[in-house]
Amino acid sequence: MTAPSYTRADFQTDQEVRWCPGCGDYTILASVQQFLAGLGRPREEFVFVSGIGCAARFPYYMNTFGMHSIHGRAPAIASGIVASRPDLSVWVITGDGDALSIGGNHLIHALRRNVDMKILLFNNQIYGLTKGQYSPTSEAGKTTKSSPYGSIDYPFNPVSLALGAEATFVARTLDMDRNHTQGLLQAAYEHEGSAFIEIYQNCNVFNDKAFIQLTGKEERVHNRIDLETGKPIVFDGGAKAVVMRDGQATVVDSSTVDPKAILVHDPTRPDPAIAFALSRLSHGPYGPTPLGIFRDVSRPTYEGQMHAQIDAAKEKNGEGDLARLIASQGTWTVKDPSSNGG
Amino acid sequence: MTAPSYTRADFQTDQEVRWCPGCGDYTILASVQQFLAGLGRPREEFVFVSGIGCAARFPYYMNTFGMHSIHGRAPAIASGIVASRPDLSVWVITGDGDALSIGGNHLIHALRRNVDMKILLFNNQIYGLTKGQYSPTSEAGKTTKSSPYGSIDYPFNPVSLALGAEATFVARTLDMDRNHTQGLLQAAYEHEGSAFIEIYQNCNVFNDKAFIQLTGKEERVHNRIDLETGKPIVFDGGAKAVVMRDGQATVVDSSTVDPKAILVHDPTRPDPAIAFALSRLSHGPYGPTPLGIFRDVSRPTYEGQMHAQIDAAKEKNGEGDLARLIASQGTWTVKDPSSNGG
Amino acid sequence: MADEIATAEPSTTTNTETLEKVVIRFAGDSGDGMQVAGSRFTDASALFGNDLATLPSFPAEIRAPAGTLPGVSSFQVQIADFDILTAGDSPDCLVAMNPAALKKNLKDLQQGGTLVLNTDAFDERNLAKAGYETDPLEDGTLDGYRVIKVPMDDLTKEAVKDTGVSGRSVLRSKNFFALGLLAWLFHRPTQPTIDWAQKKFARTPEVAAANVAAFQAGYTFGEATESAKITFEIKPAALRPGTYTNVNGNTALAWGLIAASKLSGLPLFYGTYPITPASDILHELARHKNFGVRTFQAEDEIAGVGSAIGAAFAGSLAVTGSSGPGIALKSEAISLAFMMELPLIVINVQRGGPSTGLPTKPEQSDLLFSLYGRHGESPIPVLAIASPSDAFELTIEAARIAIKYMTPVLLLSDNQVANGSEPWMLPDVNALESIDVQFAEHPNGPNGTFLPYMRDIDTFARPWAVPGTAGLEHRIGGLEKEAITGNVSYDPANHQLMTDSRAWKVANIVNDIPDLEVAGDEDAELLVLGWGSTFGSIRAAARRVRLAGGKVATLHLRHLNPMPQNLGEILHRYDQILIPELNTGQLRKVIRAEFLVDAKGLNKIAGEPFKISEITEKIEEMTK
Amino acid sequence: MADEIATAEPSTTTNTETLEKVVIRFAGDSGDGMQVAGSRFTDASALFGNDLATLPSFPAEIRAPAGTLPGVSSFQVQIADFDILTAGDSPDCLVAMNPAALKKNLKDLQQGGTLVLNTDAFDERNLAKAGYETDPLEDGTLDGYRVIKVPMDDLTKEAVKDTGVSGRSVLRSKNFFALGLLAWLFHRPTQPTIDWAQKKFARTPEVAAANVAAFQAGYTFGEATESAKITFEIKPAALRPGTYTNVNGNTALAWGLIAASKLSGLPLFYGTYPITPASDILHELARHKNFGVRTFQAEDEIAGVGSAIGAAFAGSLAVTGSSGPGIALKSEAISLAFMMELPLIVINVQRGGPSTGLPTKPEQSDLLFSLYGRHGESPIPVLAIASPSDAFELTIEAARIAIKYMTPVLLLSDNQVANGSEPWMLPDVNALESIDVQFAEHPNGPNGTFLPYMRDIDTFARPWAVPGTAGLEHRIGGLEKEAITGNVSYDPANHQLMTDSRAWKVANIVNDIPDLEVAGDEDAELLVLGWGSTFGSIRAAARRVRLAGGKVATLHLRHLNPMPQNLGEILHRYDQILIPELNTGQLRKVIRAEFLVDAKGLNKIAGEPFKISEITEKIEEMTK
Ligand SMILES: Cc1ncc(C[n+]2csc(CCOP(=O)(O)OP(=O)(O)O)c2C)c(N)n1
Ligand SMILES: Cc1ncc(C[n+]2csc(CCOP(=O)(O)OP(=O)(O)O)c2C)c(N)n1
Ligand code: SF4
Ligand code: SF4
Ligand SMILES: [Mg+2]
Ligand SMILES: [Mg+2]
Repeated sequence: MTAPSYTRADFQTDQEVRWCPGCGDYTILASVQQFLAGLGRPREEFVFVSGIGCAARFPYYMNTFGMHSIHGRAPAIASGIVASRPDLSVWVITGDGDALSIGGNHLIHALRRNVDMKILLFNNQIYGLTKGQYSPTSEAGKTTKSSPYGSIDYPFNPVSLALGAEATFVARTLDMDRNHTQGLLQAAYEHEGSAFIEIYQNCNVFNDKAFIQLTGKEERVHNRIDLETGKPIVFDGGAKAVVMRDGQATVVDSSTVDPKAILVHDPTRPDPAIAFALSRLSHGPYGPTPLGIFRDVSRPTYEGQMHAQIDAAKEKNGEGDLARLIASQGTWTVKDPSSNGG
Repeated sequence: MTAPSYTRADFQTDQEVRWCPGCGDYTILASVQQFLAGLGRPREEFVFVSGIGCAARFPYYMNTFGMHSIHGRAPAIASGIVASRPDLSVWVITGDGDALSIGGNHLIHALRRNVDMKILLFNNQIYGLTKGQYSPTSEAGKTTKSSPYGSIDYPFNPVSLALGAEATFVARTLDMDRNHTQGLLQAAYEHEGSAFIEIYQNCNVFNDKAFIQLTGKEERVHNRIDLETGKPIVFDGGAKAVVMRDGQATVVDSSTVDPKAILVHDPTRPDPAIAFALSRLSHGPYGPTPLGIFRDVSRPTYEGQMHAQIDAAKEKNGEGDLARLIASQGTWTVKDPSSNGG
Repeated sequence: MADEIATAEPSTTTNTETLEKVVIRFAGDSGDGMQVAGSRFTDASALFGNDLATLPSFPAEIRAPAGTLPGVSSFQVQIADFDILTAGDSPDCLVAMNPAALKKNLKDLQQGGTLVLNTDAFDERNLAKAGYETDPLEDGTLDGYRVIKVPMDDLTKEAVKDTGVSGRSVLRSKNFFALGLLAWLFHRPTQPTIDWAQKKFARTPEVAAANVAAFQAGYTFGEATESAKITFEIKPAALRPGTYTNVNGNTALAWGLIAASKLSGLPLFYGTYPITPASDILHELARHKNFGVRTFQAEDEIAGVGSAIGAAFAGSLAVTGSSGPGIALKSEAISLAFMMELPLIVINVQRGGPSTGLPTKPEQSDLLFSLYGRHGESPIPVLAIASPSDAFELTIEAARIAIKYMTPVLLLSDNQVANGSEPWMLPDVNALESIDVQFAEHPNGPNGTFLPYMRDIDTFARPWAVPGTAGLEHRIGGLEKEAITGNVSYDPANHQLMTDSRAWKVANIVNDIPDLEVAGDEDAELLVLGWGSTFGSIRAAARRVRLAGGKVATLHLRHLNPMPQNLGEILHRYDQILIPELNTGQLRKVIRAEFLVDAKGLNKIAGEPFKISEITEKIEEMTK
Repeated sequence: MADEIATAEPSTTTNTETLEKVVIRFAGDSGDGMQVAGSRFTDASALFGNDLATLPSFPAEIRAPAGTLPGVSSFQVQIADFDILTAGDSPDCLVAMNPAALKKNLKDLQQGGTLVLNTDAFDERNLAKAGYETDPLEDGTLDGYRVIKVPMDDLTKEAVKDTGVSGRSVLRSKNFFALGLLAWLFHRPTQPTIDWAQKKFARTPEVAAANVAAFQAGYTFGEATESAKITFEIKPAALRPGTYTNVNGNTALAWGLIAASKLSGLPLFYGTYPITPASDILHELARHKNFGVRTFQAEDEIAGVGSAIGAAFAGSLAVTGSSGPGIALKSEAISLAFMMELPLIVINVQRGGPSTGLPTKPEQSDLLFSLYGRHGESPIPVLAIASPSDAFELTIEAARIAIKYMTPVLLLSDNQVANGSEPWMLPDVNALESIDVQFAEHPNGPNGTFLPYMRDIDTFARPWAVPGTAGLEHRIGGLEKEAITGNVSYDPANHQLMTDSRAWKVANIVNDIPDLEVAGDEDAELLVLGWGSTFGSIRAAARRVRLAGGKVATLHLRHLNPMPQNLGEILHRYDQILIPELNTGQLRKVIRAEFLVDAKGLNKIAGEPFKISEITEKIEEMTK
């Protein structure tokens, strides 16, 4: 059969989208729909699984198979889908609370197992759906409904956490930047195994302008560090560069260093040390912050190995035979007394 | 009052210790009891909290306050104890399944919040209490009761995970090496905030000799990398050294490098990048593996900030007044008709 | 200060109708500030001295686009000159700020009721969004109602033009215009609202000014306009003498916790994870750090209850709270607390289920889950709050039981209690009975040993020995404990003994529970038994039946486990028993199993409270 | 091959006593291999044709030090020449490999029973560890028993000296020595054990040889020794003709899942997290990948059930399993599966509770938790396995219900069913009724739309549309769904309708449940009602009562929700109803609430099954 040709509309549902006007989720939805339409892969082969949160409403708006599950559990549910049907393209949509607070454990385990799911974390650094409490990515000191005196939690760096959890693909992008987002979606889609993308997403109701340093006309020029494979890491219109200075990623004035000293970005390094070092350039979108692919390495997928073992077992022992199985512990026969057995 | 002088026996209980003969847990118990006795701090100020597992039986054998709670939740429970009583010394005893499988989320959150608890993870790379299934630290391919065809899970590196979770103190030691263990206990005890110590612990029944590379007479000479603050990282009797080679910790023949190029260990670096790089030298005790303190930095503790806010609030608004509180939303009075109010 | 409140200025029009009670519903877009308008109207009425009850209704957690039906937010209040029990079935007056609000609420408006409309919102787009093919203002939809059409947008713009607000902010004062109009229509005192606005927006004087201006404009529009001749007045209610405040259940519950902390002298620890409709308890507590309150926003509900268990072990007044889905996650840990016999309050603000269900709707479907929702034999005390103002007292009661008997206690609330409000006569805080706490201080066993499971002979509670107390070092945990020593024990007889002891301890709490008193006609044939938030509807229904000459008795349970001693005796006195519940008959199951009486049920699971009429009809059907 | 089994060689001694049944308990240190000895003895007896039932008893999960009381592990088996129902109350013969084993088990031994002791283990240290002040071999403790003293260590060493085993391994064959001795004492066939040892240790021939040598040495020691004159023989039982195997409940359950996978044509997915006593189901399933079984050892129980829900959505036969504490954690997710109406089997192998409780002991205390352990109105089908051999069939039944009605199903087992074993007549696998699965293939709505909540008119089940099916793209979730379309809906009437529909769907399953049949005396005054693993004890007790001339009827429930249609009618036929349960009366509560009958309870929570005598006494008390 020939690949279907889709437009974005083919991935839209009849459900009216219920996010606040101006919410960054709209833009991400558009990016994802546009990207899938471009793939030309049959719609029915996509499954979107989410937990609970504003972000998690996402599947209702995708004309694919979908599940709006319970808070934090999407990666676990997706693992079952992938293990059962490795032929599907499974996507997890989650928020910073859903993925990193209640769902943190499922996230890190899905990543280490390298189950083939694409995880899009909409990080708005707030609990949106429950109307504005601080989240595991909110900056320390943030005052919210639940922290009127300022939050005393030190936030996670989602990229660092994913790398520490043995993730094979880790990236970061921005809701507003559709092209950049779609570029990463493509890379994640091509990656075999779990892919983790942190998407900075503006919650204009409870945490507006959280990403202004990366979205503001002036600010972004100075703060957006694009990680481009094979290219030296420079930003601020070339004025600034990133070098590895005894093991730590460091921002320097380009003028002050030998261009050869500038770190050339390579997400495929087997050792995640440099990717991790890069993730420490920022601890939130408050200054120079890297966007792009931090890590992209290959490792056998969970479902791949699972089915390889099943095939090998069938190969070796033949298709399971139920009668043989239930007799496998030894049997004895009671003869019908009437029949003349001894 | 003068500091009490204790012997190890003062920290032993009347409960007979019920681990398998030869279990590494015995040695760790001895180390901890000896260490506490040495501190001369009143016994009643210690609380040991554990989850479920062989390791988790630990509190029953410590003559202090203790709780043998439920599987995976010890860090959460300890958080409540510390927040309520910052004056106590709270210790979490956990296993690789308890801490990294079911309890993974509580662990990483306790670490990022920097709640003042000392977490001792007895890593035997197996589920002991449930009689031998693979754990999140078991090597890939391991055959166990639950993985007769070999495990297909890619294991965590507990040190990397802790560093990715913003831990302020991360270290690794070995059950057999009592002095080394007690050295780390001392450092953890002095550290303000959460301290995470991975202790390689031999389960001689279900996973014997898992750490032979670090315990075996010959093997350990070649494989044990001691991280000593302020010293260049060398091992194998000086034959081998660790250098940072463009951002990655690398093992080299000492002879081939300028001694000045050898990485001098400093766990207090604010940026965890190098600590993380060191954690990648090994992914399990199968070859050269660093032992010692990877990271030890200071950050305000959770309970410290919590109580500071409370004190500040009392300072500012005075001790809470219940009558004022319940009238704070505005009141009106219904007069007794009989009384001659207007 | 409350008594100095100015009462409503004398109405300028002659034709004033005096009502005993009136039900008003403010409805508009989420962005229209209807909750604020409703609360202000309510407070003004409260300060004026009416009795009242409110019921807000939010859109589901997600924010829907402006102008759409899902985006409609409303606030209903009943005010009266006598003591009422609910926010009323159907409004006498409906304020609809846009077509969607009209569409969604008109069906509830009383025939001949008053309708206040913001005509400026009735344009093509909004009509379409609301799903109106034709304009309801024109097509006769509104026949049979008294309609007051007001171009609120324009009038508000006009009113605030000199106050310095601009752009988007201008129309934000719309709700105050509506409020002013209603203040006039119902003879509400104006000062409280003006004072509130000035205080609330002190930091942005222009906003304060704009709101006040809009409010006054609305009021004068009322006086001026021809379209409204009749106004209404509702005289103050003869409530029991005392000082009152208007409070919702979540706030009263939070205050109850703070009070229990004061009364016990124990620091309050609240370990929780946000969830609708329980989050506001966290928000309220977090504001009062000067009471020494420790709030811990955990990574999930399991950590929430876990941290509370730790706090309890460490000697705090430990509390965790959530709603259905979160309580389910806490189940295993609650069972641990039960085994370790530590004091712990578990709050469940019920919402519509199963699963994520209807997060913003009231329902009582967690009763059996509360009684039996743990593995093994783990009966824990269960209390249920009857109304917003009941929350304060019952919360203190929960704390008292938890501490006295060293046990986790489940405290049930629901969306209606949590967000509904009513006047609450402030208790004399100095008269509140203190909660007696006795931490173990000395070894209680032979030669200096400490026996953590040596029970008190009266309460069967074990001693509470907190870390830091020399000589009381001990270990507890989730494995079965040996009686007295608390050591791990697998002995068969011991397991039987401990299972019985735990059950007996909880059953024994009955001695602290006052006998129930039947309300209404002692000698009626029918007894209506209720629990939790149906209190108001049941009492109001019974009252109605009796005013109509019928006979009926009512009984309300706040203690679900153990249940009051005289319950069985009372039940057996009546020929018929009716149990109205916002579930499929959960209390009914318990009552039937316990007392073998053929209790009948009136059950509703529609994400909304009973209408009084639904109960009266059932009562009449059973008694005719 | 089974029929070619050699029967026991003719006994050499003349004085052979023939018994109808005998109860034997092997007891020793965890390290002594008593479970192996017991199982071998059992299998030999099974192959010989006796009916039998076994009950192993492990020490709690922790490994206790050698020689101590907590370290004692035992295995009890009853063999008989007729069909028996339990492993027996108290042993006729006890094998005690060390003092601790003797201390812990002697009290259960029948007066005059046979005691086989390993005298080599009775040294100072071991006696002290077991808490014996004086040597029981000397101090008269053993008076009144027939004692067979055997220096097993020495004799085993002697026996294996030429087999090549050395060091620690030598004494590992001790259990085979004991086994040989008992084979002689009870006329067991020797070949099966020898074959087994050779097959099992094929990879280590010296171990195989050692075990066989020890076994034969034990047998000859029996023949030679003077200390034992009388031997016993138990004739084969006249079981229903057929081929049998000896199976425990966990294994039979795992096989039932594999069978259901075959019968439905759906790949089996088992998402779980290890926990005693459910882990062995995972271990068994993981071995059979050639059946296409997918086992997922998740990070916790929530992920276990979560992954299973995903697998169900993706079209697998989805199963999750755990025990009490783990089931508690799954509660929220089970509620999700119920709301999404996906087929899911949830296995709860019950253990002693609450909290961590007694992990290795049997108990039935999760019934109410199974019925009501979820927030909101979420009634799900509940089945309970009656005995080890019942597990296979009932597991298939659970799968059938889950798939046909698109619902999660709770399948209850317990420690006794899971680890106990009994002969099971192998079914003809080709005769097993296939499980009909109909995945939706085409849009079912107007103009090509798919309506995921359009219910089947008969079963009320919604269609199962798996990803990958073109045209059936749809979204489901935990928020209340609109009937038919499955869209999110907050409409009051819809919530009522959907709540009723879900409840009705489950209640409707009753039509697939065969009517109950009373066993025993139809016309008795007393009916004994049971559920789950008490089946054997209740039936055996009733049999005893009737042999003694009493009258009693019994009834057993395997379906707890919905319950069989004719249950009420049957209950009302009897004057008295007795419900024995290993809990505080959970089924009793349900029966009383449902049928308003004054059922009485016999309740025990001692971490062990009922003794038949406990039930007979209660029956006699009630009927005299
Ligand atoms: C078990 C459970 N706990 C809590 C909640 C309440 N809740 C729903 S979404 C949410 C957090 C939302 O934050 P996030 O994941 O960042 O998503 P966002 O709304 O910001 O997109 C919470 C606490 C729930 N629905 N279920
Ligand atoms: C909720 C729950 N799930 C599962 C279990 C069963 N369980 C007890 S300990 C354990 C894992 C033990 O492994 P680890 O944490 O490594 O400790 P170890 O025994 O190896 O010291 C498991 C799965 C339990 N007790 N409770
Ligand atoms: S609350 Fe924030 S995240 Fe949620 S929909 Fe509104 S803007 Fe978006
Ligand atoms: S099973 Fe392993 S970890 Fe557990 S006590 Fe025995 S040796 Fe130690
Ligand atoms: Mg968020
Ligand atoms: Mg372990």
